[in-house]
Amino acid sequence: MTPTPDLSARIGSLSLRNPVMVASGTFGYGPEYAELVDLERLGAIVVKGICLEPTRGNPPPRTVETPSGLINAIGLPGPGLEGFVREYLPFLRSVPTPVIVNIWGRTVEEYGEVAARLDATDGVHALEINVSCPNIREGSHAFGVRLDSFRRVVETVRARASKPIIPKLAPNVSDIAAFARAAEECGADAISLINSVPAMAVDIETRRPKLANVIGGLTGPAIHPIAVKLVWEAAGAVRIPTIAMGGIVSPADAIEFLIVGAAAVAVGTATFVEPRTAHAVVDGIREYLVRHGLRSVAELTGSLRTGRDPCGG
Amino acid sequence: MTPTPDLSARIGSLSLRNPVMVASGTFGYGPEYAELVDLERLGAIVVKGICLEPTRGNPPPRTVETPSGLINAIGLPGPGLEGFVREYLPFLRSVPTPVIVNIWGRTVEEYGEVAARLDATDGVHALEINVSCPNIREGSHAFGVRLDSFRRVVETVRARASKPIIPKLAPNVSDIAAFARAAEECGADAISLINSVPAMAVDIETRRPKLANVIGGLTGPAIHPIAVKLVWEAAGAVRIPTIAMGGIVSPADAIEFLIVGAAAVAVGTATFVEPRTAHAVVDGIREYLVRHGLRSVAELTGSLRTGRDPCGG
Amino acid sequence: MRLENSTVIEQFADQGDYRRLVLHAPAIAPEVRPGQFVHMRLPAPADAILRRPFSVFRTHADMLEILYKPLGRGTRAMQRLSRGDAVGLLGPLGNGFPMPSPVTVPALVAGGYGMAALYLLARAVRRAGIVFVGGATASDILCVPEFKALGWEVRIATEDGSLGVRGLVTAPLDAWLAADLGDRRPELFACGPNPMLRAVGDRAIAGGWRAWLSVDRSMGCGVGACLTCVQKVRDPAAPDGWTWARVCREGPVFECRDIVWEDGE
Amino acid sequence: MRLENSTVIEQFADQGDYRRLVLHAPAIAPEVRPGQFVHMRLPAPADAILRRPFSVFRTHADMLEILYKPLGRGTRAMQRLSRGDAVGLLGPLGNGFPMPSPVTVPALVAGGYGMAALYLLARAVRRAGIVFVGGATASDILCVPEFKALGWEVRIATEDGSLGVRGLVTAPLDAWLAADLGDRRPELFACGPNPMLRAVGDRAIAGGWRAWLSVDRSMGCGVGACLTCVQKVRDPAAPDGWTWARVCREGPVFECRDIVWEDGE
Ligand SMILES: Cc1cc2nc3c(=O)[nH]c(=O)nc-3n(C[C@H](O)[C@H](O)[C@H](O)COP(=O)(O)OP(=O)(O)OC[C@H]3O[C@@H](n4cnc5c(N)ncnc54)[C@H](O)[C@@H]3O)c2cc1C
Ligand SMILES: Cc1cc2nc3c(=O)[nH]c(=O)nc-3n(C[C@H](O)[C@H](O)[C@H](O)COP(=O)(O)OP(=O)(O)OC[C@H]3O[C@@H](n4cnc5c(N)ncnc54)[C@H](O)[C@@H]3O)c2cc1C
Ligand SMILES: Cc1cc2nc3c(=O)[nH]c(=O)nc-3n(C[C@H](O)[C@H](O)[C@H](O)COP(=O)(O)O)c2cc1C
Ligand SMILES: Cc1cc2nc3c(=O)[nH]c(=O)nc-3n(C[C@H](O)[C@H](O)[C@H](O)COP(=O)(O)O)c2cc1C
Ligand code: FES
Ligand code: FES
Repeated sequence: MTPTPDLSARIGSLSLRNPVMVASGTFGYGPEYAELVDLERLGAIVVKGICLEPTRGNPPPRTVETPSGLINAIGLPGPGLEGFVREYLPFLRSVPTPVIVNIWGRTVEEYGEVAARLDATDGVHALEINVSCPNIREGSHAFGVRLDSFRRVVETVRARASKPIIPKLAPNVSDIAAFARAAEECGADAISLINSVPAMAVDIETRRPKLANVIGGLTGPAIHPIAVKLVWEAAGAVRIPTIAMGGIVSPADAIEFLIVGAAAVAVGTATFVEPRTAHAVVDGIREYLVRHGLRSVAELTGSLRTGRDPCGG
Repeated sequence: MTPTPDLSARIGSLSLRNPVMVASGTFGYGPEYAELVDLERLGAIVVKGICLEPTRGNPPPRTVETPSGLINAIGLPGPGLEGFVREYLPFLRSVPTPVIVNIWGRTVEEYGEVAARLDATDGVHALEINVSCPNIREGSHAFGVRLDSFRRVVETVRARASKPIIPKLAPNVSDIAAFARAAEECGADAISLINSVPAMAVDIETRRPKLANVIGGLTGPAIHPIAVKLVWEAAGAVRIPTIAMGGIVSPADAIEFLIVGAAAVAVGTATFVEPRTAHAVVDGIREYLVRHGLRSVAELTGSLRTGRDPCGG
Repeated sequence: MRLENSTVIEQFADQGDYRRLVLHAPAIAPEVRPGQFVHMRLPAPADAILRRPFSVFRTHADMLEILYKPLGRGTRAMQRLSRGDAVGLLGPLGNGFPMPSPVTVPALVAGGYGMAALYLLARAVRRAGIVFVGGATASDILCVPEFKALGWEVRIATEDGSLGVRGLVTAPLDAWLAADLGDRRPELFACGPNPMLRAVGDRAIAGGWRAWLSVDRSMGCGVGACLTCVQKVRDPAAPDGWTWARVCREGPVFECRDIVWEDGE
Repeated sequence: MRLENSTVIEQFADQGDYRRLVLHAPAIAPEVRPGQFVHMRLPAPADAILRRPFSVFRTHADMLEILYKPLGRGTRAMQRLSRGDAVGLLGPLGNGFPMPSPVTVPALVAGGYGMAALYLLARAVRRAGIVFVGGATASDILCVPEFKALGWEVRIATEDGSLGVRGLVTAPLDAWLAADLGDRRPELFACGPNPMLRAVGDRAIAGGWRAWLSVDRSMGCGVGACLTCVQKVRDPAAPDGWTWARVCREGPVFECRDIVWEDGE
């Protein structure tokens, strides 16, 4: 009999019991799914994006369904840093699962400030830097698609936080490897990708956008093949671990990400449909490793068989 | 009774009987679908990409299905310019429908040379410039995602062709409006978008890419919301007409493109599933115009109702 | 709140286009309170990947019944369900209606499938009340026999006058509020389109009564995680006096004074 | 080549997992020649948007029968089709098999659903021939009664030995080619997995006979437009002596000498 494979994953100094997280913005702040999902079986909980002050986000409609996908323009509502620490952190501290806080700011300074304060906060294990949310208007979008501002954000967060930091890459760039390398050079412990893909839908009868914010971000199975390509290029460009997300609904989708180079994955939209998708993905990865005689997730990571140079594009 | 609406569309000096074309690479060179599709009812026929010399393209597998999508890595096989003129143009000349030839080259000079020769060829009504095919390795990809090389290609083609030229934009850029404007500044008569979105799929059992070329381009309904957003931004940035494509399967999808600013549309992947999709789209647009009391497609183009600045991103 | 692999017991046509779907849901059915809903997974077609929320029309032991009208992608797929088919259910969800105060006359106001949200309430209330039903035409006036069987009085309005009075449901409601009520205080419970909810709320505010409105918003997760389903509500502590509430979690039922309507709603 | 809105007459189980689907296709059925195929549209599930190609197993007046095995997304969706369901058909497509030369002994070689491509040919040939059938186990050996009814001799090989000789289909084929043939010349017609096709072709080349191989490749359009379904074939005029042929248009049947096999095929 094969020994139980090693499912653990490392993100900088943080070690995860398994490589399957829940993606930011799709799992609330933890308690929302606690009745349905066994939080102790998650690799990590990544909470909804947090910035300094409370924010309201966009008016509804905030989401619209598309073929095999979902466009969202939630607009980063949230309780703000203090609200998060007060309302949600006590609960999260009671769960023996690493908590990764997704952070964002309207300026580079705000990124630094949120990072510094969460770095000093107990119960927060790592910071994911959202530089790529297409739903906020004041500049944050630009952070993620321009190398110079991207670097400034990552450097600033690095300077003010000693916990693992994970810049989350925007998909709508032509050279994702350059952003991955920039993250590594600026001292990131890992990268995560992809954030949602900018998208839009129109009600042809009223001729109005279906989202109040006009533009949103596409997620779900529709974007999975796009994500696989970007993860392959990004992971191939750096030595730090890659956390992959985008359209995972089955273990196979997650395994695909691991094969092209991800060290861990996150389940997003699928949780809305099947709240226990992350559990099924963990079980499926374990089974796959056993069936293929692999001893660890690490043996699977980056094991794609191809003659091509991973950065050939 | 409402009079029959005016379905015609103009692309530079070229006028089309209706705004619905078939997209390059999805309709062969014309004769392939002639038994099934009434070619005289198409707005235009855009043929598969042509370059100077005959090319073989990639080995199979060349396509793979994904949720609501198709990834292709055909790799631009073709008969070459002379082969096209000899084998297919006589047939196309016999069809009273404008023929747009999609062109590509491995160097800027090759683009210019193909353009010049087709400009001098009877039966070719316009040139669509493919600067964004993700399936060829030697540089052509870069043409479409870097502004400087994109400009060079468009300027060169412009200098050597007097027929309408239509640069086809790559979707994997962060600022599509900049490419649209560059096209206009370099003298393009129209722009078309989107080409397929770079994507990839892996067979998890063999751990090999599902496409021989590793990377391909995603098309079909999955990418439609991404295309709508890019068309909205690109069309809003220029005065020349926009030809929109990406995931059209129903008249509603095409009408969405018109509303966000397209002057014409092209049906791609859907033709494989329902060869007469383009006809259904024309009929559906006509019906919609009548139902909404609009006298022409032009009245629909860009009629999105939103308070937002179309370039706000 | 539970996840349950439910199975279809039967599906049949109600009036007009409306349909009823009866599910075996032993974990969820016994826990449903009036006004709560279930989030239902469908045999996934390409263009409807999300679950859909449905009010629980009624429950009977292990059974749970839904009343719906095929409208779009999700509900058209639902029509194909038949006995024995599997249906993923998540529920019961939402706050539900409060029980009417013992000193008021419960008056329910429904438009279209809004009836589905109100029947469980009528059944739970010990005393009979009155129900106002509105719709475009006679076939939109659902569940009248069910309410009558509970001893409730039913007043009907249709826009085309094919059943009851011609006009909106507010016509018979206003008549009752003005004439029949005497010194009894009404307590209103409504489910239907926003303009109807708003009209009901306006009357309650003017009369000084309570009105509980069940709001319909497209949903993502159904459990409060995605922040899709927000409704503007009054919050004196918040800037400008309002905040977003999640219809799936803080709702779907709000007291009319808590709701901040937008122009055109 | 026609587009037809066909309807399901019946669907039933054949041996093992195999199934047969009978369609009413009055425009297409009468035009089908042996070895041609139809490109079939399915009730579109999210993950199978393309049509799927299927050999026409047999036709009878307006009816067209398909023999298939549920394998993946498309064929699993096909299982749910039942009487009266609509199915979009595009066909007949492909070149089909040539008629055997009158001076040869037609020998058909089939693996799995390869039988489906060969039966129409057997029916069209005036004289009886011999058919070699291979498969993993007894339930993969299809259509034996049909071929016997035409007076054809059937020789079977299964990998597990549960029916006929144990081994690959080349075992009985080689035995026949070596022993039973005498001075008659065989003409081979094969449909099945690539290694089988290649093995059949090798024998034909060694013996100096013709072998017509029906190649299976995933398809996009089915009509030659998308260039998905390519097969390497010999072309003395092309660089390196080969070119890509479209299986849907120049194929699916190629003479074995025209095919250029890749390593591992
Ligand atoms: C708490 C709650 C309870 C509900 N109870 C019932 C019920 O008992 N019976 C019933 O038939 N329906 C009920 N609904 C509505 C139901 O969830 C579906 O949204 C509706 O039936 C349409 O779904 P669809 O997939 O067929 O349409 P879709 O294809 O999703 O949409 C069709 C059209 O309806 C619009 N639409 C979709 N969902 C909503 C929505 N929630 N509100 C407003 N417009 C929408 C879309 O924008 C589109 O224009 C309830 C909704 C909520 C939030
Ligand atoms: C000319 C022709 C005739 C055919 N005739 C028949 C027939 O008579 N009966 C029958 O059952 N099938 C036939 N097929 C195969 C059929 O078209 C389907 O491809 C097959 O049944 C699997 O489809 P699916 O949607 O269920 O699987 P998918 O979900 O598409 O795929 C399942 C697995 O099979 C692989 N696959 C898919 N299509 C092919 C293919 N064409 N070749 C090799 N691997 C593939 C996929 O890569 C995947 O690993 C024929 C194919 C061709 C090209
Ligand atoms: C409703 C919703 C809200 C999201 N909110 C955030 C967010 O606050 N911060 C962030 O970095 N990503 C956010 N995302 C993106 C996800 O974390 C993830 O990157 C994306 O959904 C792709 O994964 P999926 O296809 O599995 O959903 C959100 C996604 C959705 C669907
Ligand atoms: C099989 C295939 C081949 C294609 N070949 C070309 C090509 O040669 N040149 C080009 O500019 N675009 C090519 N395209 C892109 C299409 O023209 C179109 O931009 C894209 O498919 C998006 O439209 P759709 O989603 O409707 O298919 C090809 C697409 C497909 C699916
Ligand atoms: S539906 Fe997700 S928060 Fe209400
Ligand atoms: S399937 Fe499209 S060319 Fe053969």
